[in-house]
Amino acid sequence: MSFDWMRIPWSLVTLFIVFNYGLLLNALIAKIAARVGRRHGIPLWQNYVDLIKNYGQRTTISHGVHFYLGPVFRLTGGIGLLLFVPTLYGSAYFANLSFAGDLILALYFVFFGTLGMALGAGESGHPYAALGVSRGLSQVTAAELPFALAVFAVALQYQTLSVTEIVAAQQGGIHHWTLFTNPLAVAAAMLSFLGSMMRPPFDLVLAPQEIPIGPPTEYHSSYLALLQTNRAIFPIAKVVIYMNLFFGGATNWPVFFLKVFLITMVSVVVGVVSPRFRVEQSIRWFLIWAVPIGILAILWV
Amino acid sequence: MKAELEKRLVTGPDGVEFEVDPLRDYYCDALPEVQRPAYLRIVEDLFNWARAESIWILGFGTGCGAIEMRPLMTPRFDAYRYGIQWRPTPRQANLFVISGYLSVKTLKRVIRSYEQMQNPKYVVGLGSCTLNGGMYFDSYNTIKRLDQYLPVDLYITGCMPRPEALLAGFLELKKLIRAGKAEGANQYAANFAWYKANQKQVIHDWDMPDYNW
Amino acid sequence: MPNLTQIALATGFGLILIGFYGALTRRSLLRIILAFTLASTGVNVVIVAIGYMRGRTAPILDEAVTTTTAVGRIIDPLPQALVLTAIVIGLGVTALMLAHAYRLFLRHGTLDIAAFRELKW
Amino acid sequence: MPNPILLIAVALGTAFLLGLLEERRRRLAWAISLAALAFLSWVPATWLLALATGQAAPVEILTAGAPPPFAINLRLGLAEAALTLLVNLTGLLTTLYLKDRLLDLGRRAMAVLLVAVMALDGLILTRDLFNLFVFVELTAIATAGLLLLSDDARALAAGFKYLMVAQFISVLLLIGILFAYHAGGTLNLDGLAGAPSVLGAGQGWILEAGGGFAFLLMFVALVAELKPFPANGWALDIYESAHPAFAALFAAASGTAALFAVDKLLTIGGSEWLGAATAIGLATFLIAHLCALPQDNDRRLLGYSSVAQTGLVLVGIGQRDLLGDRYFFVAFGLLAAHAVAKAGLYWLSGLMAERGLSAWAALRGQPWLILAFASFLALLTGLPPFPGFYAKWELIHHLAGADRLAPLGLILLGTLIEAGYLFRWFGYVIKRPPPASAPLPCPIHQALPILVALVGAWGLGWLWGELSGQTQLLLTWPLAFALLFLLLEWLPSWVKNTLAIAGLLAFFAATYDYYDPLRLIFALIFLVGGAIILLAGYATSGQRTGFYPSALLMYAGLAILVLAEDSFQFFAAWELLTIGSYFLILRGQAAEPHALSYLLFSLGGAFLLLTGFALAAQGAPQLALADLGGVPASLSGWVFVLLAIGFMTKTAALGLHVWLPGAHAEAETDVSPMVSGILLKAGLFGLFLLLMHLGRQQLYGIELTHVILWIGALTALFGNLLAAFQEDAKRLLAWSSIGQMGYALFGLALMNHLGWLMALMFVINHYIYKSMLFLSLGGVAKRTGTRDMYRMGGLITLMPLSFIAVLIGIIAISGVPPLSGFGGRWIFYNAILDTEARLPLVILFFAGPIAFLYLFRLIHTVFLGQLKDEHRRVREAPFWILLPQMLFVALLIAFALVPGVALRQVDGYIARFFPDGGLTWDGLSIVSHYGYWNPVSIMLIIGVIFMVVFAWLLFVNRRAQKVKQFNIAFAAERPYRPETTHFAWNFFAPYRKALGFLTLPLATRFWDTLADLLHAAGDLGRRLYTGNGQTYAFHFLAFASGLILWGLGVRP
Amino acid sequence: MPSNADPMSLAGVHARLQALFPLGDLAPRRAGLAFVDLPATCAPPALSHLRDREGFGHLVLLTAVDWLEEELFQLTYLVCNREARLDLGLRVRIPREPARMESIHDIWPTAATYQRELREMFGIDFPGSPRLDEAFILEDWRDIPPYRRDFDTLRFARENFAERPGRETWDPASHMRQRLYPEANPGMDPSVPGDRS
Repeated sequence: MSFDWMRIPWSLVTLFIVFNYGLLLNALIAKIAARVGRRHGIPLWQNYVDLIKNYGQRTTISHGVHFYLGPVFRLTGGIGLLLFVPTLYGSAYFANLSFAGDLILALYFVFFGTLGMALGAGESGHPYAALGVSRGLSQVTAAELPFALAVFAVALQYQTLSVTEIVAAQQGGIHHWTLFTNPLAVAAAMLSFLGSMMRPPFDLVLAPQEIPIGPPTEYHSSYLALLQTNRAIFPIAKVVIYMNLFFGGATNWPVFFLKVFLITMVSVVVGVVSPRFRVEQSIRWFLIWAVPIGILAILWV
Repeated sequence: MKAELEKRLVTGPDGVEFEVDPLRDYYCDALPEVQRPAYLRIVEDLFNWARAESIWILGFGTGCGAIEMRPLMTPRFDAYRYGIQWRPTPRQANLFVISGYLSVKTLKRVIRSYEQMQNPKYVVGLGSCTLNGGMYFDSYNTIKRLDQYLPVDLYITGCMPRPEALLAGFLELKKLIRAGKAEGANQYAANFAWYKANQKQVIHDWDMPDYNW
Repeated sequence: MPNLTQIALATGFGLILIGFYGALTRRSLLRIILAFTLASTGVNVVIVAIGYMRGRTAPILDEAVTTTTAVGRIIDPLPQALVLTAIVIGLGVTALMLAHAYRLFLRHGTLDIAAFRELKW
Repeated sequence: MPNPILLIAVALGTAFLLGLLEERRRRLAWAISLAALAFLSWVPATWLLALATGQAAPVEILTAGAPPPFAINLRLGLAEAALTLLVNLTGLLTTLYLKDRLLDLGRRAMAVLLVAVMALDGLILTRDLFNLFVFVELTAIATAGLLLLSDDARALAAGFKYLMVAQFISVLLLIGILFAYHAGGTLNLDGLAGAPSVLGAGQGWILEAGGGFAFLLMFVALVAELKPFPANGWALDIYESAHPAFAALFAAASGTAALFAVDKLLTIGGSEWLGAATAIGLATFLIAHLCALPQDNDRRLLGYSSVAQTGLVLVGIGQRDLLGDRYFFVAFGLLAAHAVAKAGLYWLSGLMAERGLSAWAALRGQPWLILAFASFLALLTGLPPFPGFYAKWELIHHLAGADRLAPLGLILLGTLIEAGYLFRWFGYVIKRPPPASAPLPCPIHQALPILVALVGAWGLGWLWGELSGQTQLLLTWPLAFALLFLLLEWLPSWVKNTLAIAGLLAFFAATYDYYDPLRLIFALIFLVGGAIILLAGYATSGQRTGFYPSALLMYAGLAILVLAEDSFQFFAAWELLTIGSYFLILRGQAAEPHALSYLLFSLGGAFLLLTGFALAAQGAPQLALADLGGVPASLSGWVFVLLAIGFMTKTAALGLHVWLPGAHAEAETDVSPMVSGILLKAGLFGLFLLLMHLGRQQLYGIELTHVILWIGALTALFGNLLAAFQEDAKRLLAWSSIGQMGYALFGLALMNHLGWLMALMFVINHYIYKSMLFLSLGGVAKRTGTRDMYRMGGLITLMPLSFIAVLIGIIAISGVPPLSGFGGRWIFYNAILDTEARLPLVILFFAGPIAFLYLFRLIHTVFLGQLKDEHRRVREAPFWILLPQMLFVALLIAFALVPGVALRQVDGYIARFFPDGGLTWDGLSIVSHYGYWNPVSIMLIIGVIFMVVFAWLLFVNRRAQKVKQFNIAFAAERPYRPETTHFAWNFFAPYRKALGFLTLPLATRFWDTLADLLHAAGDLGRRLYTGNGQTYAFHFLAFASGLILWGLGVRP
Repeated sequence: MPSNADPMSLAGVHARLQALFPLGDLAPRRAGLAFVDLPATCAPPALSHLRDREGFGHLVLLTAVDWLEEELFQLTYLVCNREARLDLGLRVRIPREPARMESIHDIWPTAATYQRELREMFGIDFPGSPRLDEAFILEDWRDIPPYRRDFDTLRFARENFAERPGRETWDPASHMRQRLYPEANPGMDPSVPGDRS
């Protein structure tokens, strides 16, 4: 695979589009959640303002080298995840850097950001940070299992690990989507999607009411700005993977925006109305409900 | 001085004996400096606009006014419309609302939280107790004038101001910030010694570093 | 009338069994040693009884039994020779057991076999 | 050549000559008896040499000048020469050892000693039954007499009990001989053997009236001399109370003579008695070992052991018809091993003041005595390179060939139990505090016999190597090199370390072209990897006695393992590396119980391997590994199961894993990486060979590789899960090794191209990062003085290099993209797409993310979080421990960037077994049937993105204020103390609440109860010996009558 | 109010208690609430008797009153019988100078906090009460206990705390009357600050 340099500017364009879309989407979701509580909700551009304000803060403190690098790992994880997976199927420009690795790379690259951030939070010396990471890791291990099973089922179904080929197999009409050809896998994946999106009922780790917002307790000003940038990009990147695997990918930007919005709304709709699980309850919930569906998925293929 | 803060001799695992002084070893003892605004005027205006539009209040209710802040989160008053939200840690907050009478014991915690906030930070005093001691003017335990101990940007009068008054106050604060006149942090850093003297005059057992990073 | 060898064999084996019975049931060391001597004498009787052949004489070559006619007239000489060594060996072992019994008595002050049980398990 | 009759004449003459000397000339008397015994040893030595080299034929000694029926004849053949040499040599050394005792007892004792030796020689040489009886009685009297040499007053009672049983034996023997004479017509053994009978040749006399009964009586009497199971109370009392030198003579010499007597008897008795002899031997062997378990008196324990070994030789004798011409090699191998070891151990016991097992810790004062002690234990348990090993190998192979699986199994079980209590004793000697009494007195006249025994042991080892027809172990380069270090102990440790590293690398270079690609990788890890870890050896100063011989013994085993062509070399290498690694682990501070459990599991596994190889060889002496596949279908299932379980004990699969956490955690800083990084791969190498040759196997319809698949998956899950709950850093790493081995096992059992490639990736990866992690945590533990993670914390600023090593390690283990762990996971995903076994995958998917738990816990609790007061002045780990870590970091990154270097040839090699499903290596990216992976570009992209974002953060956040550990937003309060603000204890509490039920220690409980049962059985068994002489007599009669009843039943 | 014949009424309780301890007479305040005086030494036994025998299972409060003139502290233990909805206040008088009272934390553990507060605010010592001398509200307080009547809070406030000049106090009633009906009472300019009494 020769490395043509044109991919870089185009992937930066994708990054820019997705970053802005992320900020607006988060604001929109926050407004929807507010409107559910009959509140007016934040203005749509509020995320931009928060970002500029955090970048504009004049002083920062640093607990050590790895504390300093924590957000860098996190953002690299977010950007990397986005760029390793083709955003638009079929377009030569928006296939990003997906030549480097296939689905497995995306699956394991999710942990790169988490691990770096966890170490940074650990070095802050704050017990809440470590407690938050321990809760986060425990929850993620249980949440990852059904997703891994679903991904394996899909790989088995299409007999390939390359994301592009999976999306190619789903083109040509809605009935080709994995949603319909392999519903069990999609069900398991969506249940695990709820777990990884840090929204109730699984938002114990970052909830302000719990121990103050878990791992990023000690992060502030420009560190927090990096984390906010990542919070715009990382969920979208994850949703892109779900879209490509289960919902037929996107051939052009409008379809992309629509699908990403709808997939995200699944976790929003569930999140807005449900209480919060304790960690062992969420582990048990995943192992009792999501994993059997995943097992059925790989057996059924 | 509390037991855990006294100097003590400790023998390391390899038998080397050395002295541990908690106040020197556990805390950074640097003093705050005045942070000058951005080079370009326009950049500073942009930042000021952003700071005005996104005010993150520290969740630290000191007096009876804290209960007045709760309605701001409800649909009736909804402060989120103005870009205002509440952050649990002082690190990520830039507005400290002293909502009511401030006892000496709470003042000590307020100072520690205030100093843990990052540079452009603002203080709003609610109610008459922060202005001039209010109905506790003769109390042995509450401070009578807030701006002696912390650089206050804005007072919202009333015993206790209603949520509408709070919103009006916040809008007023936005104007101040956008005008660039809300430099309480630099003021605190500039005459740090004076503030610290006042604080220590009231708080006797000062078992913390002078500036709590 | 059972012939002589059967009587001798019976007495020999009887003596052996009595000896074994005595060795197994009596608690005193001396009685045990005595029982063993009984058994060894029983064995000697059996040895001699085996060599006996009816109508033959003792294997002593003298003028009555010359070397040439001896082979037909004397009983089998081998067991009788062996019994001599067996008796001597029996004597040696019994002497040694008596010495042991004496030293044990000096040390423990008792002859009861059940008393010497320091070495067990 | 000296006339053999001199053996009897000189001994008897000297005995009476001593009588002529005055009482006070004792030193002269002692010298004379020494000279006599020396001559007595020289005679059979010359004969043995002549007979062995064929210059002389076995000679008949006609005492009265007339042929047998009319006189007694003695024979001196090869066997008799060897046995008399053994007896006389032991006599000589015992007299030397008893110098003080003999000098104050006077010449009569010396005379009795000479008579005893003469009687034993006579017992061996005589071919006449009555003469046999006379010498038996003489031995009895001499033994009772010599018992009084002991300064232990209880010897009197033992002597009396012995005499009582001797009386019974003499009665039965005498009657038996007479009736045999009556039936067979002659007293001569050869006469009886050849006596014609109306029913055909051979043991015709037995068919005569009374013949069978006579033989039965003789058989019972002589077997009773061998201390069979119910009737050996008296023997144990003798062993416990006699003077150790005499006990040595009793065990080595009289045991040998009695065994040869039974052997001669059996030649005239016909083959159906061999079964009886084997049965008695086995019963004695097993029950004596069981009863030895709860012993804590050293001499009584040695008594039980010698009774058991005599039983084993009896089993050897019982199998003479099966062994054919190898009979003498096997029987005398077992006998010689027992005699030399027992004599040596009793002589050692003579040096000790107290009788407790841990009192022997005084041995640590003299390192060469520890070597002697270890050699004798190895001699007894039949470990290479001693004769017992070769003998047992032949015996097991013949038994397997003849499908006699019950005795085979029982022998191995008994040997395992014996290894248990002997090496537990060795653990006491190395680890328990020595008694307060004066340092070990070791005068020359007591040291010499032990030295001779030691030299004899190794000499016999060499001799048996030559005679065995297999590869002579001692002459193989690796083992010789390892033993060389025994001599170099006086050098400083850094010299020895350099030598060891040079040796390993030189051996690898020398044998480079013998390896096929698969073996090359394992050789690389064993030898070059071992050399890298040995670098950490420079960190310790001083002489480090005992480390280098054991380490190189392990590496020798590994080197031979990789080069092994046939099953003998493979098994010998397996046992060598087991012993070497046992001695290595034992060096750990509190490693004694764990090292013992490691040894027992490994030896158990090794014995399963032995049985597997024996079954596969079907009677042939050894089996070339190449045609392991040629095993007939009926056997291949069982061979597969046996070998697989054997190898899985070494890779600590679930159920057989209980030894690993303790062994790896308690070992020394630089031993843990060796044992964990390298040794586990020996098991995997074995499994590779097994699956390569035997492939898929069925047993009762169950697909065996499928079972291994499940075991691998479950091991991975439980290994990772339990690692997350450990509080001790090194135990966490040990459990993680179990998890990683589960992954490798799973890869292997997938039985497809990529599965094996994944297993190999794990082999390489696991070696690199596990050695790195063990070294770095060992360095941290050395500096902070503790291994509990909650006691450490905040060491990132003080030990940055260790932090980097651990960081790279955990990134690699977790499989996060840039590093080589991800390569393993990528190949794993491609591999599982091909198989149809889906369910174990679920468990493995769940095990994957759990790895994150314990990895984060490890690095957070040790390096991040709050720095404790006592660790504020901790220095970085020593340079020599850091150097290997940095090497490993470089290795890991290189392996992550260009995995092709290591994997390309192996990929081709595996293609021979699984042609389809391989990888194509074009340019930088690796393409499989399902996906593609481009390691270099991934690393590049991540690096670029990281640098850009880092630059952006640097630009935005230039002047960050460096703060210290208590500057945290702690709810406006001042944190109390570092210990109370460092979150490390019970790190995954919610996980324990959710999945705690999975961590019940079921396997540990199972093995513990098994061990307790064995001890209880032993304790129950030894209650039989009540100490009452009459009870012993009754036991003897019960044994005799039982045997007679059984004998009457079997007579045709 | 049933007479003392009814066992459940306070009078009944008082009567029964009278038999055991030298009580003062009952001072009923309202239906279900009455106070009674008793000597300091009898308070703890009386309290445990009330709790175990009479069903007064809830210690509502323990407070003190400073009778500066009589040199006395009056401690009031208010206990409540939930089922019968009866509240009984035991008043105890202790001398002011060696202000010491037996601790009742073993009867009611909650009393320890009350006693700690009384220790800090009044300086009454309750030997044996857990964590008695730990700072409660006033950290490192160097003056005499502030709740004592001989402590002048106004003077203390003026000395220790910075005041903001120009503070005025208006009587709210007249101020509002002036604001609402300025014409009804001329001459009183609401904005003019009245001096503080």
